[in-house]
Amino acid sequence: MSFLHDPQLGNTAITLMAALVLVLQIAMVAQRWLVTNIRVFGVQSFVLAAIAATIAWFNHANHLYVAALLMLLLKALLLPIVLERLVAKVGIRHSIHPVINVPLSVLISGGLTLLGYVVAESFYHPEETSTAATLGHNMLPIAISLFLIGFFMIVNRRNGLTQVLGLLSMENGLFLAAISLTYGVPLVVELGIFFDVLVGAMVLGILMYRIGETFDSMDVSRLRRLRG
Amino acid sequence: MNTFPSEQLFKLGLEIYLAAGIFGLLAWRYRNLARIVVFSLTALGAAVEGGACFTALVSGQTSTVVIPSGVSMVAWTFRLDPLSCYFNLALAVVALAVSIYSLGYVRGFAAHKPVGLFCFFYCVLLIGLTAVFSAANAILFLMAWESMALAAWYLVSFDHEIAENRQAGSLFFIMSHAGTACLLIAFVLLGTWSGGFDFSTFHAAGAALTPLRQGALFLLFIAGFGVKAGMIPVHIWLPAAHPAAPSNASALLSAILIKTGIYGIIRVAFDFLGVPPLWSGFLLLAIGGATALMGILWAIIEPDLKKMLAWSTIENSGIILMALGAAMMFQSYGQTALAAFALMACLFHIFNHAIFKALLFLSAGAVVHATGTRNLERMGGVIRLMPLTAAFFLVGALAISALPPLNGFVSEWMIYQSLLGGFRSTTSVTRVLFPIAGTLLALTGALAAACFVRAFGIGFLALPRSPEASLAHEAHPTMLAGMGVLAAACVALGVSGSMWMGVLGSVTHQLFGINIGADAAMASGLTLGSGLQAAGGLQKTPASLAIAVLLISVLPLLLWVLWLRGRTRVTGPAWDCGLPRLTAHNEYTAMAFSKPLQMIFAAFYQPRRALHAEYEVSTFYPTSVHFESEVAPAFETRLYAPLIARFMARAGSFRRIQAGSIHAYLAYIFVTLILLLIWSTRA
Amino acid sequence: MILLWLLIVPLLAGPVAFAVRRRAAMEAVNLIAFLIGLCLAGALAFQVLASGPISLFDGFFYADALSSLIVLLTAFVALVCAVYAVGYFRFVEQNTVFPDQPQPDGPAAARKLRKYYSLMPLFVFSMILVALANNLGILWVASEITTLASVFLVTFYARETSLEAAWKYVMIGGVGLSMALFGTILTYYSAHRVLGIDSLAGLNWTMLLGNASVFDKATMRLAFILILLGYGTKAGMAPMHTWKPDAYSEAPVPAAAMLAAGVLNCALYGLVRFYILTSKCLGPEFASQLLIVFGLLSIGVAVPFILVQKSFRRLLAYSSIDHCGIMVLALGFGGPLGILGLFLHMTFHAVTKPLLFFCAGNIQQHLGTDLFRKAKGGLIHAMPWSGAAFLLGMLAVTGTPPFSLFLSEFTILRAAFSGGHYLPGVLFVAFLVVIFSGFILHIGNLVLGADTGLPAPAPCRWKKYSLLGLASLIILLGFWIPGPLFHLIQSAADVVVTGQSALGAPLVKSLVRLQ
Amino acid sequence: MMATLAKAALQLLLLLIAAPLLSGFIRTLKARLQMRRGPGILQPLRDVWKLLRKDMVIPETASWIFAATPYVYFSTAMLVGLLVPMIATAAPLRLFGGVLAVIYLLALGRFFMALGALDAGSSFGGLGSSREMTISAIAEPAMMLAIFTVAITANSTDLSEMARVSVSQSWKFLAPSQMLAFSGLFIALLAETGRIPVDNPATHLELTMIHEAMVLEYSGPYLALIEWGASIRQLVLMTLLVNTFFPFGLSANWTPINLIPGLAFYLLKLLLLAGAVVLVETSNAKLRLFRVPELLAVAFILGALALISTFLF
Repeated sequence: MSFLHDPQLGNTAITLMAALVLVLQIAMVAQRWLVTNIRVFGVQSFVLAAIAATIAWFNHANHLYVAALLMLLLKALLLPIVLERLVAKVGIRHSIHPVINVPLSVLISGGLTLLGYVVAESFYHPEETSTAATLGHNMLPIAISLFLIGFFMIVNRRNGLTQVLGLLSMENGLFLAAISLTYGVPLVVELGIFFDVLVGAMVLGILMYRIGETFDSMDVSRLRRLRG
Repeated sequence: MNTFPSEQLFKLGLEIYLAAGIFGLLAWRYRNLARIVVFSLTALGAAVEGGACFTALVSGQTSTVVIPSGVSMVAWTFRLDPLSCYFNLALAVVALAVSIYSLGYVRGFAAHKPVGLFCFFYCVLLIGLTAVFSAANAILFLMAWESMALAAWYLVSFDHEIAENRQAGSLFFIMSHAGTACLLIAFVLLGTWSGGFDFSTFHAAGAALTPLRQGALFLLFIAGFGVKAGMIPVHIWLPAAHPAAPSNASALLSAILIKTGIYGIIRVAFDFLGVPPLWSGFLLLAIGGATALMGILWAIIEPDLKKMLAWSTIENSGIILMALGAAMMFQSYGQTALAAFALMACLFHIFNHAIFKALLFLSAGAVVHATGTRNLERMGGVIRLMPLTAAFFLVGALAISALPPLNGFVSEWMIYQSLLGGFRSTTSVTRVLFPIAGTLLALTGALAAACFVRAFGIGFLALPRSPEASLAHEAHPTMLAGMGVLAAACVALGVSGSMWMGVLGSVTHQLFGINIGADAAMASGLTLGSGLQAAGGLQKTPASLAIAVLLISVLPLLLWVLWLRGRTRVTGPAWDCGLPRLTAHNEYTAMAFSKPLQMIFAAFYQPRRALHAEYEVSTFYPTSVHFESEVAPAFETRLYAPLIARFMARAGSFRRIQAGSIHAYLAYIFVTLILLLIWSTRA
Repeated sequence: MILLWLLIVPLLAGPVAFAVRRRAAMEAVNLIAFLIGLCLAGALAFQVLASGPISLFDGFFYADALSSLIVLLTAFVALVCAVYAVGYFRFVEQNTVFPDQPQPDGPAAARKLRKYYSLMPLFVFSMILVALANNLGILWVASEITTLASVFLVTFYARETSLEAAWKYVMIGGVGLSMALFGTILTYYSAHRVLGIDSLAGLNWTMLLGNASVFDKATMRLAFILILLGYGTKAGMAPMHTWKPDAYSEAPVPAAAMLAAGVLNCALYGLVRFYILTSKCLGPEFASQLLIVFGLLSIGVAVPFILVQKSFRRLLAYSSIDHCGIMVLALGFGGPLGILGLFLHMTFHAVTKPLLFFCAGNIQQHLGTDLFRKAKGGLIHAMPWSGAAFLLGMLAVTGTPPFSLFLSEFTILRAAFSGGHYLPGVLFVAFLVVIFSGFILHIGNLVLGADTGLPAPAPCRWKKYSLLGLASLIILLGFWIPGPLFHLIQSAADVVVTGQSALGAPLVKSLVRLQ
Repeated sequence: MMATLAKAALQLLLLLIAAPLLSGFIRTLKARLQMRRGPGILQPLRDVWKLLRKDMVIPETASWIFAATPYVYFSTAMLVGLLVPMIATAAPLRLFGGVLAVIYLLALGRFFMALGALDAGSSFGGLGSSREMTISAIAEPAMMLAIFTVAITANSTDLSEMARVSVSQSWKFLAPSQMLAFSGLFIALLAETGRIPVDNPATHLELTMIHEAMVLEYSGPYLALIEWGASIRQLVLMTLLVNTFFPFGLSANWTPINLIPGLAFYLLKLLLLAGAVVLVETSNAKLRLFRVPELLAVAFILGALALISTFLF
């Protein structure tokens, strides 16, 4: 089973999974239907959990296992179920109408990925650090672009729920950045962050529900009464 | 430290003001009690302050008063140098008169207005003014400066039920706040460049600065102090604010608040900046001339009595600025003796103007209070119903038109002398400028005489033009006492102007190092007095004229006693071209009186006239004629209104960035993030 | 142990208030909790002044002069808001607040009150946690909790507009805090690369401060930008300020006052902590450039909205954006004077801003609207105390000299000119003048004017005394500052100045004469 | 002190007699030029004597100001007379005031005259005082500028000093600045004393009268005092004009022997000037009121040119 400890294998596996995460992110941007959007987000979280597990496995950073488990339970399983039930209860039309049309928004996401690489280059030079634990350091550019595309998704979406998804995918990007840079932040902070993300999602869900009740639509761009 | 009596008295005066203010607040329910106690306390306080400052002035000593204030950001240090004491003395005299006057005047509106608050802010104004004149460090100066403006704002918008008063109050406070902003920048710049915020560190700090910095500082100080002094472009608040305040407050505002601006300019020009640059003196002379001429031209066509007095305050502040500008030009030419004389003329006119403008406002206030209207067109015949008030107003009018026996003539004569002195001493082509300024002063003086003949003649003489004017009654004795104090001061200064030179001399001694008041020889080479002047000294010419006038009037008195007293007098109707009975409608109106001048200076006024007549049979027999003539206030309509309108329009259009769409809000943050990321990668 | 009690008291007050149900009991719980909180904060301040920084659980909680000042201000504002809230919510319970919006009466109102009285202590707990957390990660978590705890305060009146305001508040807050988290991670990375500590202490501020000068320069530059945008959003700095006017005008007044005077201080506290690390690592120029630009932008953005404003609640929101800009500008000017000006301004602002909110609250409750158009002016006749306090507050908040905010603005201007920033200094003063004119026109016409026959509101002791207490405190601060408070502000500034510079710059010693 | 009293009494006597005679001379000279016999030189004295013995009619609306005005008008005229050097270079009350005092004393008299006119309550008084104050406001800068020019060359604003300096530099008065100043002051004199181009002293036509409108309501001794004061003011202004610009013949001191020639020269110069005034009066018609400012603007320009020429040539 020596090949299981071969860093080369780890490296290729992680870069493959990171590329998958990026593709899923762009798929979410190009998505037309709300429910599939939620499911794509679930898969993305699952892959992220896998990346975390593999890094933990190869670098023996066992507090990462806890993080990977949390990611799996919370973001891959619990949140998609809650959001889907919310969509069913409020019963709104499933189609998503982005502010900027899909082809242009995909183009912008590409641009943002490019920007992610430029920013990563400006300050992060993994090849110089000689330490052995270089595994998984080449994921930072993807993490930054994940963060920026998530931000762009919030700006681009009319539907409140997809804005929540955008926010959650931004936090996924941060999770990936933390893993790749410093093998995740200290455990207590990791727990705190996940607790906040969970409570945040709950609060947004309740707010979404009440907006759905009073405005009988999840379209956030109709919230225009407070001006000046 | 052996405390001088003046220090003790100064501190005592402030404490009395404070006690009066707090009492006013506490006793706000018992209106009459509050009124009597507070105003008698302030009168006492004013007397104490006057004593303190006079002793300090005469002794010529500079002493500092420190009030311990524990851990506070503000150091409560006051400095009683001759310049501060001079202005405090003017404040004390006016405050004494106004306090006595207020005892009677406030009774009028005590029933339905918050008298307690009025007394409190009146005392805050007095403390603020005293503190401004004697502050020894920049922070205390600014604190006193703005609390004075705060108190003045309350007094101006005192009867805020009337929308016009509210707007006047807001306009005043905004412009004075903008002025304070300029002062704040200037003081902090000066403080950072000179290393400290005490006025002693500022002394002659200007000399060490580069000309650019000195020029910038000077412009900021001029802008800041100019707003309070009522200089031309920033004067628009004055004709709105002073008439809005109750008359005792507007007397204090017009007499003393304006002088804080001029005190500031003197302090900066001669104490902080050492030798002011030549262009600054020229600038002040030019602005002063323009302010004086425009001030009087607007005053002469103003139908509202108190607004006319406010415009004439602007005119006098223009004259003072001219004298100050001349002093600064002489200083920059190196003629310190002539500069000292010009400054003495300026200071003397400041004191005189404080006295007779306060007298005019108080008597106008009594008339407005009695007749219930401020419009000259509805007044008339008041001299028979309020003889004493009319007499006091006449004394004020004579003084402000600079007519011989009174103090106005003495200071105006000195300003003429300093301006003429300018011609002989300076060499360059600017020396023609001084006599031209002299003629401008002559024109303003003559127009002022015409303006006050109109005000007194139309307002007080002949028949009352409206029913309420005919119901006027003589003012309350305390009001007459207040006016009496000021009238007596006018006459005393007029007759004994020369004795006042000693006091002025100690101020110039502090600023210029030479005291020409007492030193006759210096005076002779200086003024254009006749050769014999040297022997007789400066005093002979102007002040003793008052004695000559009194002497010569013995002759007609003799004629009256011997010959005319016995003549029989018959009172009959004035010549009325055969009309049945002369009524008030036959009298000349204020607008008609100033009509010739309005036509001569039409280019300046740009009057709008509308005349249309309806007639049935033929154009020669009109059934009704409608005439309407209006002079739009120049600066408001041409300069400020378009500026503000464009600014508000742009502010309105700028509000679109908060139009409610969450996507726009998030896009702002997104774009900022992207730009900053790009900037950070490149930096 | 004070740190522990400081956290536990508000944390417990929430559930206890939730359990006791009855209004009088809930009010009592809140009042007592915050009173104890203030006493504890005072004790903490005295202890920190006496014996320097205190820490608990080997450095997890850490309180130096800076954090004890923030805790003191938060506790003070919380107490004042609690006192006012009693009167405010009794009024809400008795009559419908907004005539145009049908109000659920009786039981629904009680449920709302219960929600308020249980959420407010949690809100205060999170703010105190922000101040006491030594770990930057926990600092971020606590900031996130402040947002979450205050969302349902904003939706208190359950009107359409308050839902809209809450949604914008959460969404923009969430985006901002994500950026802040990213910045924290990058700071951790630049420390981790050098020190390699994986344990919790790796992200402790005290440890990071120790060796900040060796961190990686490029990473710290990017980290500071993200932190500035992140915590700037929480503070309401332009261009991330757009949520503030909506949230402040929709939330009930005590909650809005807490947001304006409490959360602003905590957000700036986070920004200052990172500012110390960044300027120790990169030198102050980089940070002060950005801070000056964003500071001026915030004040500039507030100007047109204050000039052409239709509602006095939103006017106060823009005033707090303007004050956030002033404080960021003061931090940008830096140096001992700038930092001192910042903390002076923070203290005086925390005293002045609640007074304005309370007066606005009284007037809005009595008139039923917050639009200038509908309030026909002349309020001084119907509501003399609120009207006079509103005028006084307006003068104080615009920095008119006899009041204390002028002194802090004076110090900030001194810092500007001694730091050579002439144009920003002049722009800063110019904006203040325009804002003053906007304020005096709006509030002058609202309060002054002829008597419109408006009936006087029902007298309520709670509202009146909280108003008068604050007003007299503001007047007092203008002339005299209690010695210990002044010493606390000086040592807080000292923490920043010595922390920021490698060799410890000289503090402005004889501050009393501001020489 | 006694010497000045004697000097003052002498100059006062001369003043009281010469003034009515001068206006009588002007009136008869004008009549002669208009081919009329004219009332004779003594007519103004006869008028004053007649009026002094008549009773007075006081308007109902009048207050104490109406009664005080004649006295103020007359005494200021006399005081100004004593300040101006007539026969000798040193005026009796020379230490009490310079040329500025003269101008402002005249202004004091005018101030009270205008108030007295308004006090009568009829529109004529208002008409007269409004026009009087307007014209004097415009005339004063021109007069002041001319006087400044002379004062600057004589380095003093004291009239006696000016006379003494100009006497010593004999032909100085022909310098261009002096001539320009003289012409400027001459026009200002016409405006101040209310001669033809500005105001017609003889008419009672409402549209044109300025000075007459103000004295419409006065009668008896009051009118006498005012007429007398007016003639004294006219004499003083003419003396001012004559003695500052053509000072030859002024006796250096008050000894009787050189007073006589001084008096003779003075009367000669005075009659010449009166002749000039009469010539101007008969050859011009009265200007419309709003053309007068243009005339006075010419006077102002002349004064300004005089001022500039003092240091150019």
